[in-house]
Amino acid sequence: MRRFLADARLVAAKDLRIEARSRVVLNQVAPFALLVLVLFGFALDADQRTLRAFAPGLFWVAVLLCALLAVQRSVSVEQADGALTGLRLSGISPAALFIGKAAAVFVQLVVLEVLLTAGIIVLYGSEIEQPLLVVATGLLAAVAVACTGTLYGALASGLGVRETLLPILLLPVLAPVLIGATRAFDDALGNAAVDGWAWLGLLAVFAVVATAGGALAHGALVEE
Amino acid sequence: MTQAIASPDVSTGSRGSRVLGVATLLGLATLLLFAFGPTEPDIRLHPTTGEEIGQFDAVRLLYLHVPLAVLMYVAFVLCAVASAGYLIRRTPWFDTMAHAAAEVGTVFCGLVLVTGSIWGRPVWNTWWEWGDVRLMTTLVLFLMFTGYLALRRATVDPRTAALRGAIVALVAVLDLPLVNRSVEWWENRTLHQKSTLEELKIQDLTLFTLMLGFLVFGLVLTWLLLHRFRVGWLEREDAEHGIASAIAERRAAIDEGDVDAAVGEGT
Amino acid sequence: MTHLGYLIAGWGIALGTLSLFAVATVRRGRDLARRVPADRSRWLTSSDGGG
Amino acid sequence: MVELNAAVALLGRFPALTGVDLRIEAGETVLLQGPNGAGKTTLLRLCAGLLAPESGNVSVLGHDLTTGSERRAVRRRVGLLGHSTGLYEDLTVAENVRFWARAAGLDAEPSVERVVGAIQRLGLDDGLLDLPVHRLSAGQRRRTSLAALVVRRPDLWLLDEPHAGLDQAGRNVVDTLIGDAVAAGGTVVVSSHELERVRSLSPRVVTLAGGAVHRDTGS
Repeated sequence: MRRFLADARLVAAKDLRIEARSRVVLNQVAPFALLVLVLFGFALDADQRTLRAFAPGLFWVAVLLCALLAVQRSVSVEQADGALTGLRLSGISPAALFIGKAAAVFVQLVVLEVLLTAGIIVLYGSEIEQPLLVVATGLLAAVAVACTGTLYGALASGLGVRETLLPILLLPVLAPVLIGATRAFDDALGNAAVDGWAWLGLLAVFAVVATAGGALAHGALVEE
Repeated sequence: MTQAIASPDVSTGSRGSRVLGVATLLGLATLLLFAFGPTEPDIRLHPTTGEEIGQFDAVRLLYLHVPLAVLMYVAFVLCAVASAGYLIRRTPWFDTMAHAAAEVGTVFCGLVLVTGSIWGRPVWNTWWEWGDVRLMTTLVLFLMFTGYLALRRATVDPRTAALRGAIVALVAVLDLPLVNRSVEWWENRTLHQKSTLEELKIQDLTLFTLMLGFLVFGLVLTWLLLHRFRVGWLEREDAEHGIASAIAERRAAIDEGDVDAAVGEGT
Repeated sequence: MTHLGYLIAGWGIALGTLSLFAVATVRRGRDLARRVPADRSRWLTSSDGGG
Repeated sequence: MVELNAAVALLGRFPALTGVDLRIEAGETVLLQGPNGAGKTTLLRLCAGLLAPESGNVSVLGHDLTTGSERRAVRRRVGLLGHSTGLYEDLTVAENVRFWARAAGLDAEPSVERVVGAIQRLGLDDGLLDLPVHRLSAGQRRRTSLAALVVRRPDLWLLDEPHAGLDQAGRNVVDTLIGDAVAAGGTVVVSSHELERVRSLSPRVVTLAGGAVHRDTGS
């Protein structure tokens, strides 16, 4: 178990260090996230009342689009120079590798969510009525998206059509996360009278299943 | 019968599958007869106003739509079970079955969406009802299995395709209850549960035709699965045959002089 | 009969698609059966032998 | 140590190995040669447990590689130097070597010495240690990659064209390294076009052609 955690931490730290050096997510994905918010504004005629009403949904669609890019980056880091072969040859268990990769994506997603939250407050005029619910939703959804994304990144890795295949594989599976997180935000931002905390239950179930199932399935994948 | 080289007329049909095929066609004809013949259109009287309400003749689409929907789930569950079987046993039989069930299931799923939409237009007065649980679940299911088939098509190595496909299929089927839950809570206004079968005047003949629909489309599903499975099996045999001949070819093509020239040695 | 257009469209599309899929599957099978030698093929029958 | 019987391996649907029979004893050094596409790389990857044999028997370091769990077990015991260097572009030389050392299960503390030792042994300048890999030349990358391998001290060395892309000094370093490995009781399989060089290390030359062993001076 200690070895497992140490390995996972090693992989996560490695990915985050690479991100700190290359700044791909910070310099490319984060501006893209804000751009998406602005484009929604253009598309919906920049009417702040409309934007505010739809802010939760637009927020989570933007998160999913950014997650696709973050996962692509996470996969390409290992494939650029055959590092994946090295990882398969190392003593790191596939489950620890999975948790490590997912943890790094999780951290990046949380940073993007913070940025996007600031974005909807400034651009759409949203107000946070329940900060605790926002934080809990953001964290649980990030776990769910990071784990599912990492698994599907591994499923599509090594294929010539990875970039185009990943969205069609990943996004339908994440439909419950999109719905759940959006409804929880509806409550937290005071947009609709729904019980946001009940939705957290659904997100929690998804997050737990994605973490455990992903670690398990990743073992079978790397063994191939 | 000579066993030499397969003649140009061979097919994936066998005596059994031909009997099944004929039975299926006869069944379809009977089903059409009942669906458009003796069964009554759905006409009820409104309890207070006395107006004629109901689905009228559009109900005849349900003898098609409902069996397709149920059997689509049968196909996808079969796919998930076969995928799990593949992950445990790693034999090609399970993989071929999972792939066949997924492909047939996806065709059924697409038809469920189309026929449902065509039925919904006159009955619900809309082609598409956002927030209807089963409709949204089916759409997500369709998209997930489109991805499954795309993944399999994009993967060259058969073993990789089998393994990754099995995982995707299992995730899709396990994800389904969560999709269903989330859509149900999302908008608590599902048209489906109020307006389908329970509300119909279930007459004996209506019920019989519906059951006949299950039986006939069950035969259709079985026939398609059988042939699609055999195609998958043949594809595998073809690939293995190709590999066996490629090995023989490679081994026969080794040329002493070429090898020496390539490694820089004289004889 | 009411909604005749919808009925024809629904049944027509469904049965048409299923027929096309069935024909395509049988064709694929025939093409493959021609390429696979007899000792590797199971279930296959030729039209003069089987039934 | 390494034993293959009629081993067939596929790349997609292409039979890269068409039936290899080969036996290598512990402590032996074997040179693999053959024309391009003869299957040298595939053979090394097969022995590393990265590929499943399609048919035939493959046993490496006592592991029967026809089963998935055994392939996984053998992977951590072999040191494979492939065509790609397996380095992270944005990390420095020292970070890369340290990462791979720790990934192999070596603890952080002793490995720092080993890392520095390995890097110096390969003739890498101390000044390079803190350079990101994308600033290195091809030869320096290969040495870094070798350093990451040396730190692990594998039981079986599988070196796929270790001399490629190195200057004269670098080739000498590789030879010294192979000599060290052999002296330490390791088994080494090298694929190389540098016949003369490796001949001085080992008398046994296995020639592959068409995905099978064509000639073997050792048997």
